[in-house]
Amino acid sequence: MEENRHCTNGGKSRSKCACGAVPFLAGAIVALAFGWWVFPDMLFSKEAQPFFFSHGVHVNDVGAACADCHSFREDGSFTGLPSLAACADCHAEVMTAEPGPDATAEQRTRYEAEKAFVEGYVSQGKEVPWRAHQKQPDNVFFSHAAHFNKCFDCHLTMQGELNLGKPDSPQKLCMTCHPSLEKLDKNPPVELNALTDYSRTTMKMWECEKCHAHPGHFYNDGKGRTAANNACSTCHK
Amino acid sequence: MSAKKEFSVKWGMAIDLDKCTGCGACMVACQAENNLAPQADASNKRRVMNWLVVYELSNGKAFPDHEVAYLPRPCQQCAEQPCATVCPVVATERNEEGGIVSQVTPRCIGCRYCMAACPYHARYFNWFDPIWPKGMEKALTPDVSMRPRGVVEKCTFCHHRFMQAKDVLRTKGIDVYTRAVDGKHHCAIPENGYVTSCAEACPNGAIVFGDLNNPAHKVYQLVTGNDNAFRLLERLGTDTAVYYISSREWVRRLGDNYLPDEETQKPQQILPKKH
Amino acid sequence: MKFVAGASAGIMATPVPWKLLDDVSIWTQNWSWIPRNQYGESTYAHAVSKMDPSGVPMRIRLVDGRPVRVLPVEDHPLGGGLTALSVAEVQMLYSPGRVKRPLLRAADGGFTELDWPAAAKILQEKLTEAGKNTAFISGDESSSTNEVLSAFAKGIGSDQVFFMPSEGQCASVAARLMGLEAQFGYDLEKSDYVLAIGANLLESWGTVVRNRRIFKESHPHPVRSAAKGIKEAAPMAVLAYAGSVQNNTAAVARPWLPIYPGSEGLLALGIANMLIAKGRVVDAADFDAFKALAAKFTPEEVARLTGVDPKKLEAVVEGLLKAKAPLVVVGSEFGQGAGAAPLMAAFAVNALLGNINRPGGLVLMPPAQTAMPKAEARSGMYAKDLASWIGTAKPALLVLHEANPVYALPDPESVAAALKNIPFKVSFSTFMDESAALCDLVLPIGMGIERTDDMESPYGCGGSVYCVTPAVVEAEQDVRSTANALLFVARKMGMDLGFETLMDLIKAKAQQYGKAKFDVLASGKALVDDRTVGPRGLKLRADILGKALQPAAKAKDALCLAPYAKLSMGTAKTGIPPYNNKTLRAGDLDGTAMTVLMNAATASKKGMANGDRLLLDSGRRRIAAKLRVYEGVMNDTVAVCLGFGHTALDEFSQNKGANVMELMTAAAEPGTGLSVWTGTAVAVSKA
Amino acid sequence: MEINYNRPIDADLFPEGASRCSFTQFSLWMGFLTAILLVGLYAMFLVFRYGIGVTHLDDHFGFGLWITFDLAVIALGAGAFFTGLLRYILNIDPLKNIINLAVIFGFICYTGAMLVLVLDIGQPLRSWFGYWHANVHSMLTEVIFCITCYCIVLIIEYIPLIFEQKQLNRIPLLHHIAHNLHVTMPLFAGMGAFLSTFHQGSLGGMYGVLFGRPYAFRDGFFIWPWTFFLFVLSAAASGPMMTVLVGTIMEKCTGKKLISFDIKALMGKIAGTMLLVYLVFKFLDTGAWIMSIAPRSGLEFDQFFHGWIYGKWLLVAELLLCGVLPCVILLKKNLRENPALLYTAGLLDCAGITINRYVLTVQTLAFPSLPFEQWQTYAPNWVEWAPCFMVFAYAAVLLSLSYRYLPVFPQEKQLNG
Repeated sequence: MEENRHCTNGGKSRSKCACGAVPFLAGAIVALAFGWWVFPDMLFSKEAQPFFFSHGVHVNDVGAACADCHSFREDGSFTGLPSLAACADCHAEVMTAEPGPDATAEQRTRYEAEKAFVEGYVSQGKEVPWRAHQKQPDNVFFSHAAHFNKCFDCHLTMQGELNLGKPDSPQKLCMTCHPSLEKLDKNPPVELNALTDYSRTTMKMWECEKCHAHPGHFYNDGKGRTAANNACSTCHK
Repeated sequence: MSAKKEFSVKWGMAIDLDKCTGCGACMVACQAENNLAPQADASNKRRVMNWLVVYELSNGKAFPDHEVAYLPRPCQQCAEQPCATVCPVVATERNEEGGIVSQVTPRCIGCRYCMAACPYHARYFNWFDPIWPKGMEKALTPDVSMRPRGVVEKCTFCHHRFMQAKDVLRTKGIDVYTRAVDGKHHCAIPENGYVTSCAEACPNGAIVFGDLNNPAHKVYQLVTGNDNAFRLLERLGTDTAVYYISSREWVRRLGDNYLPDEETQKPQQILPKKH
Repeated sequence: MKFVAGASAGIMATPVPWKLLDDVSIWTQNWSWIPRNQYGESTYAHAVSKMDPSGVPMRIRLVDGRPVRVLPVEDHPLGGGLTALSVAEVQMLYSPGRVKRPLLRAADGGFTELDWPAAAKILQEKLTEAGKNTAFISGDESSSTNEVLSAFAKGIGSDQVFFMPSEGQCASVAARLMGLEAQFGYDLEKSDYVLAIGANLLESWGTVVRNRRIFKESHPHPVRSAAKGIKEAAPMAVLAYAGSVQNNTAAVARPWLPIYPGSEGLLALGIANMLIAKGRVVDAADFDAFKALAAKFTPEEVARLTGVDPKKLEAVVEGLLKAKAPLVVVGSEFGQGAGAAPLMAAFAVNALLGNINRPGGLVLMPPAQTAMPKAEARSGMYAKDLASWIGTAKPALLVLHEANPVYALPDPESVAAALKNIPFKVSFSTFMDESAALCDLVLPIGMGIERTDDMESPYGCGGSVYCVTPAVVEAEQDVRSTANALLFVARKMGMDLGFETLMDLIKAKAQQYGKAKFDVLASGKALVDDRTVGPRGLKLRADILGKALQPAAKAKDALCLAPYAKLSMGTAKTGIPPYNNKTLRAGDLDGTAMTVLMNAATASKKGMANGDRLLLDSGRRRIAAKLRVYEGVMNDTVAVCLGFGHTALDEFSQNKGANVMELMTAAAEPGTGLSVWTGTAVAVSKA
Repeated sequence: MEINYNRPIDADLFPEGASRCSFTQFSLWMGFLTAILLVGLYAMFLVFRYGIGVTHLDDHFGFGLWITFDLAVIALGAGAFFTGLLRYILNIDPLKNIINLAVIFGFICYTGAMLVLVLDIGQPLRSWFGYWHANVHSMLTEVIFCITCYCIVLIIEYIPLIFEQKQLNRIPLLHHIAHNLHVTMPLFAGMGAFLSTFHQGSLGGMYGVLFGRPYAFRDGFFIWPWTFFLFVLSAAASGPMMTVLVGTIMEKCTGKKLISFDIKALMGKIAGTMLLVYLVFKFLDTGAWIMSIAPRSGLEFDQFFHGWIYGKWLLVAELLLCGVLPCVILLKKNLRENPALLYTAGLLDCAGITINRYVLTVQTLAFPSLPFEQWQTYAPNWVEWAPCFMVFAYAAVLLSLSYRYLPVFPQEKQLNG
């Protein structure tokens, strides 16, 4: 840019500039506070489950395996959340004994929850509007079959720290990726993003790429392919 | 242009133009399978979303010597793509075993550069948001995600069926890729285990789908060394995965641009040399 | 100012802009106004398309109980793929053109909604009132619903039960006139030389999917290799086609013999003459009369009358003679209005070829069965000609079952006028078609996949076949089936038709057909019966043929009208399914204007050029169109596609061209009692 | 102080010693431009609300008026980088008298093009994917990077000029910023030249790499097709002349001499030289296209043209009428020193480049790439035109404001003294 050469009183400016720092800093602090503390709560809503559900009861007390409720279909697809019909196989009627006067609060909660379920859903034939923590976006094709079969092919047998060790139960395999919900008897609310409608725990692509783009997976398995393909269409539909 | 990727499995088609009657069943099957939205006025073909289009070909002769042929045109799934190389955001690529050119519409920014690049007009832009008549959204499949306005889409050889077929094998404990008797690696999906919606619908069997690298597959047998086979715009070097077959020379000649004194090409490089 | 600057700087160091940037992009991927994928278990059910007249077996894919796709069925005598119409059947469930609940014409001319009990009550009143002055029209030839219709009619003293005109009707009347107690069947599977005259075998004639599967099986893919010395394999069966338009069949048939529209019967007689000249005879009482008639159709005369190339015809006749199992199929290029005479001529040709009841030949199947005591036989219903009746008769009550005569009969305007004169009209219809829109009471019936129904030997099959289609989807609309509604009304009226529901009737029928269980049939199995009946008492009826098979009268500068049909454009009942107007090729429609086809020679003779706006004038009615020069059309002929010009139904069918039926007028076919409208001439001028 | 009612009310903001029209007159002019802007904004609203379907673009013509406009505007805005290069790097001092205008006009062109580009992409909210998920193989990626970076450079180059506004310059901070930016201007000029070369080239490369489109496809050097270099050269050949034309139009509008004619003639000479270089390569390229690419694609030369709309006259106009002719005028001293001829040559030069961008965009797509197809034709509708005119109006607004309030033309005082 061609300068208009008439520089005037350059010296005076310095003192004026210094006192500008206070509002500047104040602004910055307010913005930082808003951005880090207020904003996340604004973005995410907390959605409770329709009624109290305990993985712990099912796994620890009843001894159910994950696959009893979350199973593969014959065509290789995964059921995900069980249908009402699947639940009703056991819960046709309230199974928990009605808590006596000396029952614990926990027993009471369980009983009330099951009663609410049986009366509100099973007997009315109404599917439960579960709030899923881990729902795949529509543009993702996630194959449980691929992960369940292929990942463990190596990671149960390979040398080194990436060996997951022989699992003592099939649940252990599920827990490789899923949180151990059987320990959680409280249902954490599902936090939904107001803009995207995704839950807070929805994985970002970079998390998938921790494995899919892992350099260790770019070996050739002797069959002319890599172990975990990172092509777009491997996961997207 | 980046280096061409070769895969041990290469899904492809052989489309028999002597069999196609141009009925359009494949086009409708494609739309239903891939969740395309219907259009009340589909008279402007340059605004009609069709991943698969059936073109009418004429031998150019006057009645009664006139002959007509119909040419279904899915995405040609080029090994040397004019489109994927130009996409600024990697929304389309050919990077997966099987050699299908993917199209990830949630990534697409809608610049339409790929459409300008594709000489087959296989790519379509969502000029408006898709609208289904009330209730018809219930007939949408869960296999293909919906696309909003402003993104480009195209035929993916019903890629979701490939994924589903692999899952069927996996749950049965079968390896997806196996070493076959010819010592090469093939996909263990049976030949009828993964078929595109268009090929499946056609009662004339005009569209044959399978692994172009697998000698056991019909598509391999139809295109390998077949002098009646050709590909569209072969001389561009796009190395497409869609072959056409016709016993009529005028049909084959319409597959590419020819100078008046040029002979109709014999199919070159019918199969990639490397495996 | 500085505070704002500080805040701006600060905010950049928080997740706010970056998270929002990312989330906004994700938001664009999941806009709430765009449908989401709905997941669930995939299940499959078998059905037969009742929407597609060609009888297509289908496998319906349901996700979480919602039907999402129509898939083909391979192991079925009529299966092997899908047509452009049947593949859209699931989407048609949600067609905007559907009738959602019973509608009654109000005083102000509009419709008011009512419930089924009220509608049934009105129906009952009207039926009681009209009694024997009630007429029925059925648009579904292959369903047992027709038994209910005819039995009901008989119960109230009416014998006015009609089918919409079809090729099946022409064939049935032809058989009856020739003294045959049988239905024509076509053993295309085993034939090694099929000559289709007019019959658009691979698109709209008969059992289309089966025809096309047979074409696939008999035509190996063209593999040829000079290097390996592989020569192209000849097709196992030749498919030759004679017709005025290079339609979907002609596109792949070798050879195509161009002939004038409506001259199919004349060509058949010409072929008969050539066969007789080669010493072929038929064991029929009146063969000599036939021979004398055929002798008039010398090759030269046939060439003059039909426009066929004599050399090409000779080659085809030679092919037929050489073939082990030749078969000649005659039909109308647009599936209707051919009359019985061309079919009779075709029978004579097949008889001369010696292929009656032989493998790969023309099969005489036993008549369709009835299970309902008072029901009329299918051939009896076929014998009544609707096109001639509708202009003259004045019933007090008209009941339509899946029939759209106001669109599909020749000269629809006159049909509409005739309908308006009928005091009360009822339409059992899935879609609000042109006829339903004229009716006083519209009763919604479920689509094929929403109701239990059956299909008995659709025209064109090679042997008796019986299929059941169960309701694979629960209907969302308030629909019934015609048969059940009528059976209900019958009971209310104190009539006993022998069955409570259509399901009971179908079960009885299944028993009758080889003692099959309903459930087995409902799971997709077809009952096949290969029994034939002998051509005893065969008469070739030269007396009728001589009168009926005349070249169409045509003014000197008029053009022959060649309508042609595409299943993709739907039927009169369905209109164009939502996805299907995309199958129109560039130039088929120009905005709302339809294109008609002429070859360049014809166009230049008329001083017309590609893209000209034209008027087609039948003398009574005119339609506007745009000219597309297409060399696959016979000389002096203008070809027009059927299926356009809908005024009812939905936006996918409306505002597209004109209905070519407007140009046609039904004429009586001498001696057969049928009407014909294949030989129409039109004056064409620039608009 | 006595108020002089003859002075415009905003006279205190005028550059030192400059006289300007009355504020009322200026407001009327601005009002007129605002009307055009509003029509453009309405068109933008339609596009964002309903989708690009409201235009006449379609699956055959994914690129149309907007891309042509962007390419032409970016080429014609090249005066900024090229003049900057000559002024700051090659130290051709007289160009200081036009460099401000070149920078402002460049800024207008680039921001205008970006605006239209935002309209043209279907998902503008995802445009940042271009950085985050960049495909390094795509010419468009290079374009996205370079254009946005260059836009920033242009902003940096424009800022000191704004800060030199008489009143703003009294604020010491702004004064210092302006001053210090001046010192570093050669650095930015250098960056600008680098970035511009690449994105002008990449824009050309965008077409040259389309190996499925024989009308546009070109061989090249390493990864760069010849169109890459041709676009750089043609931009350098037309940008300076466009700057001259804009300056001249401003002179006509204001009725003042703003740039001395010798500067304009100098710019003309520079542009003419570049045009000559460009034309030499362009003719070679056209020859190679006809002799090599066409037959290789199984095509004859005639097949590249269709009817009147995509006829050969476009090629003749581009190369001869708008190529050779202006080149001769600009290179012959006696011809270019005739103002009328200089401006005519400038117009032809810019028109030629615009035709080049148009045919590469539209004719490439109109050409039937499949042998059984027909030529297709394309005509934009008002929704496409309106944003283009909006950019013109935006240019007029910015130029008017800059002229009125900023010291754009160093020679103004002297020439109108």
